[in-house]
Amino acid sequence: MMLNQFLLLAAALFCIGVYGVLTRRNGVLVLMSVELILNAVNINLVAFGAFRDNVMGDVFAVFVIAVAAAEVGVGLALVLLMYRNRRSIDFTEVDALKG
Amino acid sequence: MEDFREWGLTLAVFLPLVGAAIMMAFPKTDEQIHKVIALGTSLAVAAIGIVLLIDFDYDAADTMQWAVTHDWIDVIKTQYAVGIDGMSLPLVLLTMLITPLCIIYSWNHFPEPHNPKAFLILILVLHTGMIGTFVARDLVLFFVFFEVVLLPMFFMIAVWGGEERKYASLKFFLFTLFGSALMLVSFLALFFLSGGETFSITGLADAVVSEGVSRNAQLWIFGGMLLGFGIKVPMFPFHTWLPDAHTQAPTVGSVILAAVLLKLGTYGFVRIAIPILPEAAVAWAPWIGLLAVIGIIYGALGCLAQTDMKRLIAFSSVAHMGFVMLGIATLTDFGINAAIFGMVAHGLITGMLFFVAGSVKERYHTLEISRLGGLLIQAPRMGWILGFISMASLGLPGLAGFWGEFPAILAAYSPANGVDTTLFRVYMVIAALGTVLAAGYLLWLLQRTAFGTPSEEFADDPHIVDANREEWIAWAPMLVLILVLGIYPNLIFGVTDPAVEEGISECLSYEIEGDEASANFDVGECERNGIDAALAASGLALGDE
Amino acid sequence: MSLLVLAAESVPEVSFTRDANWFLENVWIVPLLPALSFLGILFFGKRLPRGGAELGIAALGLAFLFAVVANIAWFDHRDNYDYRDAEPATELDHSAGVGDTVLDIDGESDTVVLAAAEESEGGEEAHPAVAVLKGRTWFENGGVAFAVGTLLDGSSVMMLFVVTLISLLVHVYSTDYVKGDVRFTHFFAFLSLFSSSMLFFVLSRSTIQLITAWELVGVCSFVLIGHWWEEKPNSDAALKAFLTNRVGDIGLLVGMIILFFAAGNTFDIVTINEKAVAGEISQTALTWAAISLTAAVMSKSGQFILHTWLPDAMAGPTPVSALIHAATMVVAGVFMIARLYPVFYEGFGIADNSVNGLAVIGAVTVVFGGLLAFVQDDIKKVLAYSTVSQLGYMVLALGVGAYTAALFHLFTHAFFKAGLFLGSGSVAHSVHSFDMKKDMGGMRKFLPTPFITFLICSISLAGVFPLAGFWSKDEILVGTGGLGVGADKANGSYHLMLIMGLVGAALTGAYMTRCIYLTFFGEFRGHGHPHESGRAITVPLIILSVFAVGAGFLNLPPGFLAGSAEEPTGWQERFGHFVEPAAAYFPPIGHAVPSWGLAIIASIIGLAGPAVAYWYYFVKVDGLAKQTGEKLTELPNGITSRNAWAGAGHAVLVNKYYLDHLYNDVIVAGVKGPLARVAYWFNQNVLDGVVDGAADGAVRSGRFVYDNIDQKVVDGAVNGSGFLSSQSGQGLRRMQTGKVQQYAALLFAGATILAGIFIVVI
Amino acid sequence: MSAAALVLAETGDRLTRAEFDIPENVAFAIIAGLMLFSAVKMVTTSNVVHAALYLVIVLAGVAALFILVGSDFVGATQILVYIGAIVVLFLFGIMLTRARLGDDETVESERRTMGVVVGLLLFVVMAFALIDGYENTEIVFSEPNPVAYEPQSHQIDDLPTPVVDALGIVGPSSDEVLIDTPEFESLPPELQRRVPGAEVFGNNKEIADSIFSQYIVAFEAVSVLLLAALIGAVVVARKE
Repeated sequence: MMLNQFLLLAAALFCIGVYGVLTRRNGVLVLMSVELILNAVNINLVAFGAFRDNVMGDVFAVFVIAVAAAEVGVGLALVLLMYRNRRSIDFTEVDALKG
Repeated sequence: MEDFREWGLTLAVFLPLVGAAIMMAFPKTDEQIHKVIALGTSLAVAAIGIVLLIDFDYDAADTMQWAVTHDWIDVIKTQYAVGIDGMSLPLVLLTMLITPLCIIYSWNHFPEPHNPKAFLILILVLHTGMIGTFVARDLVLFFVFFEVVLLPMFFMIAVWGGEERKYASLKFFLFTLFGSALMLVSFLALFFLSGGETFSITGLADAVVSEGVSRNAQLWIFGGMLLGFGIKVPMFPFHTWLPDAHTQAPTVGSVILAAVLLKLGTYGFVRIAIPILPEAAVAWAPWIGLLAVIGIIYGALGCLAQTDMKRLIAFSSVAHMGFVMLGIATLTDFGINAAIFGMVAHGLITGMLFFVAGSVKERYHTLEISRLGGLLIQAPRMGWILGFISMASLGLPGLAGFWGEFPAILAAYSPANGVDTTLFRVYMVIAALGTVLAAGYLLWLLQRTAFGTPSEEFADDPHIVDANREEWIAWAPMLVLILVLGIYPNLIFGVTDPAVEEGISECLSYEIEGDEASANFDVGECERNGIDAALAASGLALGDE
Repeated sequence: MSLLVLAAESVPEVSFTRDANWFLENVWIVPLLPALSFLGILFFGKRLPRGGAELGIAALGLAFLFAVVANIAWFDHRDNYDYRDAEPATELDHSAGVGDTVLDIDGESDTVVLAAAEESEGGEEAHPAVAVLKGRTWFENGGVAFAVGTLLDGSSVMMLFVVTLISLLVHVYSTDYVKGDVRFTHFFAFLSLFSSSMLFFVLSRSTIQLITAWELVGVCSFVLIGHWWEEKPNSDAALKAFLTNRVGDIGLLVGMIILFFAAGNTFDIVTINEKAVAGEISQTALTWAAISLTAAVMSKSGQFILHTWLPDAMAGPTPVSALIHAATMVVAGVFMIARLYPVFYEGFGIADNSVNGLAVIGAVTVVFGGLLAFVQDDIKKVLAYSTVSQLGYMVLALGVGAYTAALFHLFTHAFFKAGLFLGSGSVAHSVHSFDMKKDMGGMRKFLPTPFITFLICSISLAGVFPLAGFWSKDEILVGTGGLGVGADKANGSYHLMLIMGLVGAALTGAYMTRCIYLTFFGEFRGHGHPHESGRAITVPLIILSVFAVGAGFLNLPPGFLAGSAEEPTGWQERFGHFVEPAAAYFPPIGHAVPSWGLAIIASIIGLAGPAVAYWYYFVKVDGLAKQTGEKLTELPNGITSRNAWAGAGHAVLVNKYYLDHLYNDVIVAGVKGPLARVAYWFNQNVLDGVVDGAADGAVRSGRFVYDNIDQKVVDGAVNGSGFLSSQSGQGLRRMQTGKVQQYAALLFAGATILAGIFIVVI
Repeated sequence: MSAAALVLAETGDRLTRAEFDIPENVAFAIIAGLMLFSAVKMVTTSNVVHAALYLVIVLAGVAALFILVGSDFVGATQILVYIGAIVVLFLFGIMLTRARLGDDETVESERRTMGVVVGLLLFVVMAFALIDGYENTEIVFSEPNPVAYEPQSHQIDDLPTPVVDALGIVGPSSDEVLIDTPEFESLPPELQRRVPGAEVFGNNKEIADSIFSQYIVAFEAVSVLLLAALIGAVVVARKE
């Protein structure tokens, strides 16, 4: 298998994730898009791990998964807080974004 | 003492973090404890600074002293390498001075929403980042410290700032982050192109020559650094974050921002960009110079249009940093010495201006220039101080500001080899024009805030009192330094001169008769094949030095 | 450089002496004394019984004594000292820059002989007693050490005397004048600093020291002009003074920078001058430097088109005006030209020329300033324009190569102008106003002492034989080359300058006559009861008028009463002998020999002006006033008033003198009225308009740039990074939302583009 | 051990590279197509719940890819953590924020153009860089790592009886059994597992070794991070 087929797939997923982050207004959906980006990174890590024939990539992928879990936990907590405070999780309505 | 030299710098860098960690252990309500710990920590760091000041070998200011090199991340060949030479010493000491003064200043008046614990912890973290940036000798380490500074400042503005704080902090954060992203890319490109052997600054400078990094690549890498550092400086047209950040930041935040943070950018130029990539620096110099003089004039014009005192001071920073950048753009010993002096002077003077603006705000609850007036009647000492630092800021000889401005203008008359002399002479005249505008806006500010009689709304306000004890303690050292450095500038020039000379490539400073010959000198050729080859290539007779 | 003219004393090839008199070596104490008194008054003044005034007076008194002793020491040094008697400490290669090498890095001060002098050509023993130089390293930059120290020669030692004397008298005068002022102490503190800065200036050894002192003088004037800053017009005037000076400072900075590089990386005045004289600096560099520095002189010394700040500066207390006009501020420009005279001399090609920039500026200023003085009602403004005009003389003199004459005029002018200002202050103090037409008149009855001193100083100013002004003005006119009427050996033939100078002389007498009439003669038009001033005010006035009478005898022309033009004796040319440097750093200027012819012509023209004015005011106006019993200040004139007058009863009598009246209208009023008015209008509207307009324009353009470019374009490019998005027409709120994602988009896009560039290019 | 090595081991003789790549490439194509489709749907659908379900597909695809390249442990973790925990968390999030279960116009913003431009730009640059940098690089599934996979031999005496039986070894002998032999591979997994030191499938052991030796600090840090996140989430989200 070519290394590039993994890398290009990951790149595509990454860009789709970026698109999601940039366009989604719903906080939960933005977080999901972030997950997409993280997964793209994971694919890269594992693919390179296989390419280099060692387990470093795998190990880091595991770490990324763990960190992602933490990130989602905190992120969702923030979204919940936001929802509780303003009854909306529309990112475009957050105070800090008003110039 | 030998031992202390080994870990003194490391201690200075991380002591604030230790202090911050200790403060975490105490509850938020014990405000006194937090203040004492924070002040104690910063004073301890300042004490290290004093030891450094005494122990520093001034005859060897061109070498790294108290240097430590330790393996850090082998995979990317990066090391924990810190050290101090004449170039960084003034800036490190400035940082060590400003931070305790800021803590003293805020002793009894923390801005809303109060919370001294968090505020002081942020200041201490900032402290670590700032000192670290100035002592780092490794690009990755530099970058890490450079970024460490970002977050505390973001929070300081976002939490303790004014009305528009969220917008301002976000703008500050994203602008700087954007800049540092480009900077990081540049660092990485440099690393890989120079053979991927080292991130050490001196090592990279050698590797760029020995690995023959192409001129094009150098230009792009320098461009990335220019953006990264330039945003931090800030250079026109990347300055728009600065007025917002300054206007919204709490007083102490503004002071630290003006006094130290802006210098991280200019320091990057003189420490990293120019020594590593002299050839690219020559190519970029006219553009940096152009942006610098635009910044000088533009900042001054911006000042004239302001109605808010703090915003005016912020714009004046753009103009003053323009002088610093002009000095750097000349790529000469003279200019860079002036730039470093300018950094310190601007740190002290603009820091003081922000202090006074903060105190005015605290008393009048507004900084609207048209509503102020008669400060000299209501708070005569403060009015005097404002007058004094305005004079210093407009570059009055005998006060610190002059020695940043005048030598920079002077250096522009005769920039380094390979740089167009005529162009820089035009810059010189424009920059000199900027000094008139500087006098204009500063005196105008002084006239409308300090002179005249107080407006009716404040005439009988009992809250408007003269400078109090904390303010005096915090201001006195800065005022004294402004005066002392102005009278005896050699205190800084004497230290920086050898280090700057060391940092500047011989190809830039080699003396060539005639403006045109100097401008046509091929610095790249000189870097690669030596001075003689370059002289021959430019059709010049071999130097008979 | 002219080979035709040889200096009376041939110039030795050295510039320094060593082991000079103690007072000459340690002359730095002079500026230090007032500087210490500044600090003393600032910190302890309020606690002293007399509010710090005693400190200032004591310091200035000591400084004055020191200056007197230094002057005496200098006479001795100039006449008897021969550098060859002293063992040279270090033999230095002449080509090595002085500023770089004279000083050891460790700060040991040293004065050095550069090279042995050859015997002068004529076999006549030269007096190679030259400047006394002392210094220390101030700062090192770019591997070069820069010195700070004193450069003492004839011109600076003379200035020491003038500045300390005038300043001391002003200090004394002020104890009465500003008594009871809210900021009495503060006033004295800055008076001291002002004097100190000026003393520092005249002793400067390097150009960077000159710049420093120059700016310090400017700041002190800012503070003192704006002394009563509660009133907006006062602080406006202070601002205007400072800013106009800053405009000139561009020239100063640029000029000094050019000289710095042209003379081989040195700020040292002696080195720069030596190289300029020796032709080691390119003509282009010298010309540009001279032009730039002239701009600085124009602002500082109130030369025409940058003079507008000077009358406004009258907003300050009168003693300050006296100090500014006589000794400290405005003569700094003139002194700077004298200091760097080789630069101007070579840069403008003064020798063997008939016109040059410096002379033209001076000449125009002479006439223009004189005309303006006619239409002023404010007594201090009359004097202010008079100063402008007199400074024009000095610059003119330097422009035509009459170095000694310029400094001599500076010297005499200091006394009579200080006397006039202090006298006007004394009058104004008693009537609480400066308006001659409204609040003065007949003051001679109330204030005899100020009247007499004012009269003496005015006569001196008008250049009437044998008072001080006559001698100095005559020398300047002689220096222009004299249109063939005498004046041999001048530097060129500056005919235009001579004519302008003569016109100026006539104007001077005329406006001073008007001023004296309006102030001291006629009926008292003010309110209250004016009273004679106290001793603190009258004594300085008397001292100054003594100098105004006698100072001129210090430099009698050669051949006057005794001796011949070739061999001056006694008091002849004493001033020039002591003041003009005889060193390698001074250009070989020609010394015009005065002639009786020119002196008589000049006196006639100079007296014609006051005669006409006398006739108009003392005869016509006064006569009419007595006749009508009204308090007249001018003849009612102009078309409408003439018609009204024609209708009046007494007019018939006067109609008999219709021709006289026409004459008045055409000649006196013509000069005094339309021309001066046009000039003043030009001044107030065009020039002032340009200055104000420039300031206004700067603010406007600043606002424009800020509002439109900064906030909209630059900032807008960031905020509106929604340029990628379709958000037009969504209204402000929509435009402002979602900024995080916009910023993020920008971040991604920017980083991507840059990364792309790196990938593609590298 | 990778899937390709297994194929090798099973068949016993070498296939050409193209041959043994075919099944994997086909698998990859199917998985990748599915992932891309789901990912695009995920960021475009206006139904929040659907988006979460599309995310599940993408995550599962990622897990499948992991297994495809032989990182079965990571794959398993991916499925457990992501699909098992994170997606469920998302669904809770959606529920707690009372998102509309049907199509919801408000989740979409007007900045699609911007997103598309930025995303495409990013992709073009990355693709260019990748193609430029790794044009023909193949993932070669090499022989086992000599250190970790050092063939282990056992005296028949050491082997458990069922293994001896299954291999048809009769009586004690000095013959050695190599773990990576066709004979060994032919044993049923439950018997393989009873051979001491046998590496049955994937690189779990190696990962475990790495995590608990070389990366132990990072691992501990992650555990602290998780704890901090846990506390943080509770603090942030709890009611006052």
